[in-house]
Amino acid sequence: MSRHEDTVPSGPDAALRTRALESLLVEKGLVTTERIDEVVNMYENDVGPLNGARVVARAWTDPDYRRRLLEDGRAAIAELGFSGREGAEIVVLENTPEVHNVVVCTLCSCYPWQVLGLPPGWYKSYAYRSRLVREPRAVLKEFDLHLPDSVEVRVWDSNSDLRYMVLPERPGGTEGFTEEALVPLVTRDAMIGVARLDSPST
Amino acid sequence: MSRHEDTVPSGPDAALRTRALESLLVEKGLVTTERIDEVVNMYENDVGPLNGARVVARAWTDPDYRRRLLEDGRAAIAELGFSGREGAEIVVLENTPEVHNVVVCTLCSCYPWQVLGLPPGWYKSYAYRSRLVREPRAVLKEFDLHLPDSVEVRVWDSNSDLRYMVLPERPGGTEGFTEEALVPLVTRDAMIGVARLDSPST
Amino acid sequence: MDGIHDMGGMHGFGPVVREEDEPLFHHEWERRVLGIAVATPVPVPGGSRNNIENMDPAHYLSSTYYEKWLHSRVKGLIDAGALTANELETRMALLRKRPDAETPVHPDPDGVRADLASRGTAPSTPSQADVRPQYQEGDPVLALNLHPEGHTRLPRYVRGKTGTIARFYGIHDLQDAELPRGCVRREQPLYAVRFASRELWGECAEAGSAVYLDMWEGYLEPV
Amino acid sequence: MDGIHDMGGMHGFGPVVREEDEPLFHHEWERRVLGIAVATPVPVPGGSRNNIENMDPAHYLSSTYYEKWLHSRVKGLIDAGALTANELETRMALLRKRPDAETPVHPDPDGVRADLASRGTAPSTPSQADVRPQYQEGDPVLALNLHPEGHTRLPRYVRGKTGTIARFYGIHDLQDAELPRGCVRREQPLYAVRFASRELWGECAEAGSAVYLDMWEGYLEPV
Repeated sequence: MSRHEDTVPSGPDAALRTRALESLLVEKGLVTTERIDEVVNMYENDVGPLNGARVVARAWTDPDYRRRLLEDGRAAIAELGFSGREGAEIVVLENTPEVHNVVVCTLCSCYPWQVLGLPPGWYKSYAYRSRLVREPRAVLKEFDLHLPDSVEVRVWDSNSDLRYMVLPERPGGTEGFTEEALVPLVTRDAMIGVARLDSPST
Repeated sequence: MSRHEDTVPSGPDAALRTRALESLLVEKGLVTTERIDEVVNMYENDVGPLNGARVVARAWTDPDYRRRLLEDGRAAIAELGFSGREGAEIVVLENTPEVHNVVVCTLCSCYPWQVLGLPPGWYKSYAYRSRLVREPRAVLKEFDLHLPDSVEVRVWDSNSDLRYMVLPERPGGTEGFTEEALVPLVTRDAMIGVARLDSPST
Repeated sequence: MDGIHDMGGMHGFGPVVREEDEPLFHHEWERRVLGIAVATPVPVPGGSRNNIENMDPAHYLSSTYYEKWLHSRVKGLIDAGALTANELETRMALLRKRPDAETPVHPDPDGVRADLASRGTAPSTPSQADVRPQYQEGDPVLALNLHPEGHTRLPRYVRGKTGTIARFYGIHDLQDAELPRGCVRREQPLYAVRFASRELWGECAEAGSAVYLDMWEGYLEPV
Repeated sequence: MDGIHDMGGMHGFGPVVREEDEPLFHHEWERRVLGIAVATPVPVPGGSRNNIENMDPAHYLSSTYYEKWLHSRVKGLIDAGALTANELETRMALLRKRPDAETPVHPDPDGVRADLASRGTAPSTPSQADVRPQYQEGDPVLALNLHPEGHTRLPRYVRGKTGTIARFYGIHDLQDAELPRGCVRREQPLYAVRFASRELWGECAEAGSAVYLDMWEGYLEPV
């Protein structure tokens, strides 16, 4: 884990600087402690991959919704109540047996917060940012995703203000599942595109 | 000076590691302390820009030598006894009123040791290595060298095992000077190409 | 800006390492930095990303994600005139000496709350500018060889390469610090452009793969 | 290798700073590192530059010139089997504890001296291989878009760009770790190729300037 820049221990200075910054902003009336708490609370408890999973499960079970989702991601996601503070446009990429989509942000770490929450450390890592566009298959193998040569890999580099989310393929063996039963099968990694979803082992 | 990576103070570890390394190599008979001293002594006392200055002064005063120097730098430089341990091929670039040459090594810090000695810190700096190929005029201005638009700037990136040295223009007002009198006028920076030589203020 | 952040395609960063059972935050201060950055309605002059991209490259690489955010926010608040470096240093010195020191509060907390509540973050909607897209799906296009000093969304690895228009996203504001030459307005057609891996990476490319980039029309030239 | 060392054209490293009255060395240990590197006749497996280029990018940027040399030499000697990491750590621990400790010497100093004296560093002369250059002065050429993982002398900023053969330097050994596809031998014609700044940097280029790069024939394609 030593290369993982997000797990590098930070100096005590960052903690002190942050505390000083917050106290000054509060003193100046530019923000309140409660507002900061609210934001943190939102990303810790309300906004996360479960949002995306609900979108995916709906798309798997409602062909009209799927169509709307692929046409205008933001509007279809807002139907489920996930507009997010960012309010960014979302483009949903449909995985098929022939095409596998995977998302990266080489210049920064842009990520569809409103449907997936805060990005994991590896998504922000220099290794992922630098390598995915050049050798997606090699990177996906490190995620234990071995795609056959017949599948085209499409890497989407989120360089504008659009955000990308992958609509994974519905796993086999879920034909009779309700929307609610499908939700827990959908993983964050599958919605980034570094994983496929397995059949539930029932 | 804070950005100058060569003046960053090094931790005590480098000194200790170097001493341990030397003692092990000596113990194993892979090198001797005297050989290391010899090399250091050579670069501190024998090999430096004075070598290059002698080459330049000879070329200014001996048209045949100049021709040989521009045709086969290594052979002409060896005539003056400067072959160097590196023994690399040297290409000599002739500055004229129309063309100004300047040398860099973007990938590393390659430098014509046998005629100029060890490179200065700025030559090894990331700023020089990154910027010279993209904005040579802007960089040269920081060296107080303001070239008119009519002069073409040629940047030579030493990416192979050849080494480059600039033959500066002979300054005006030196018509009667002997070769020996010309030597002290020739600066290291002029032979890298980040300076022109001024007329001697006699 | 051809900076250290523009790392698409680079070698040397090792394997992608995943942390098992990764928490959302590794330090309490990271929580606060996220909260401050999102909740404080003071725009960062020049943009938050620009501040991060302009960090010294060695500092950039050795900083964590939230350290970069903290750096960018502090610089942005100072640049915006909301606080001074001296105020921050003084406050840090106080808290270093007396970690449980009480710090001053605002005299009118209700006013602050009301003020913050009145500022909704307006979602960025596609611009409705009357601009006609020049390209259609399937058109071949060339990414321009631009090297602006300021912020840009055109990564190095795609410049000078030929791709194909894959999708039209409507009219969006170009995010570059400066408009590319020839552009007169920020509202520009935005496309997904498909670049074959072979075109980007030559003989070293993996087979059966392509990269899609969002390209404003000003980045492109007809082929 | 598209590594951190390949920095030609990058922004973000600030102005070129010169040190007044700069000494040849800033620390005594730098002297010794130079001396060790030049005087020790143990070749670095894979090459000294390759070791430096493969440093972690943050470590590369925060290391000084002689720190990089030291890193590369130590790694090279370990890789060559001349010493072990453990030996070095043990010796460092000894010297840390007792800075004036006497360290063991070689039992046959005269033999060592004689052995070192017998090894001249052979100057690298241009190869005399029977290879005919494919290009002539003035020919337009395209630099290939290669992205090898190993050491290469083809910098990123010139790939895919068109230049002109300016000078033929004879036959030289290609220094890349791997031969570019289509090449069968290392001995290749080497040229100076002139690239107009405008070709390299587009509209951001300075007027009246050009970059000359040494290009082995395997880097080039006729235009």
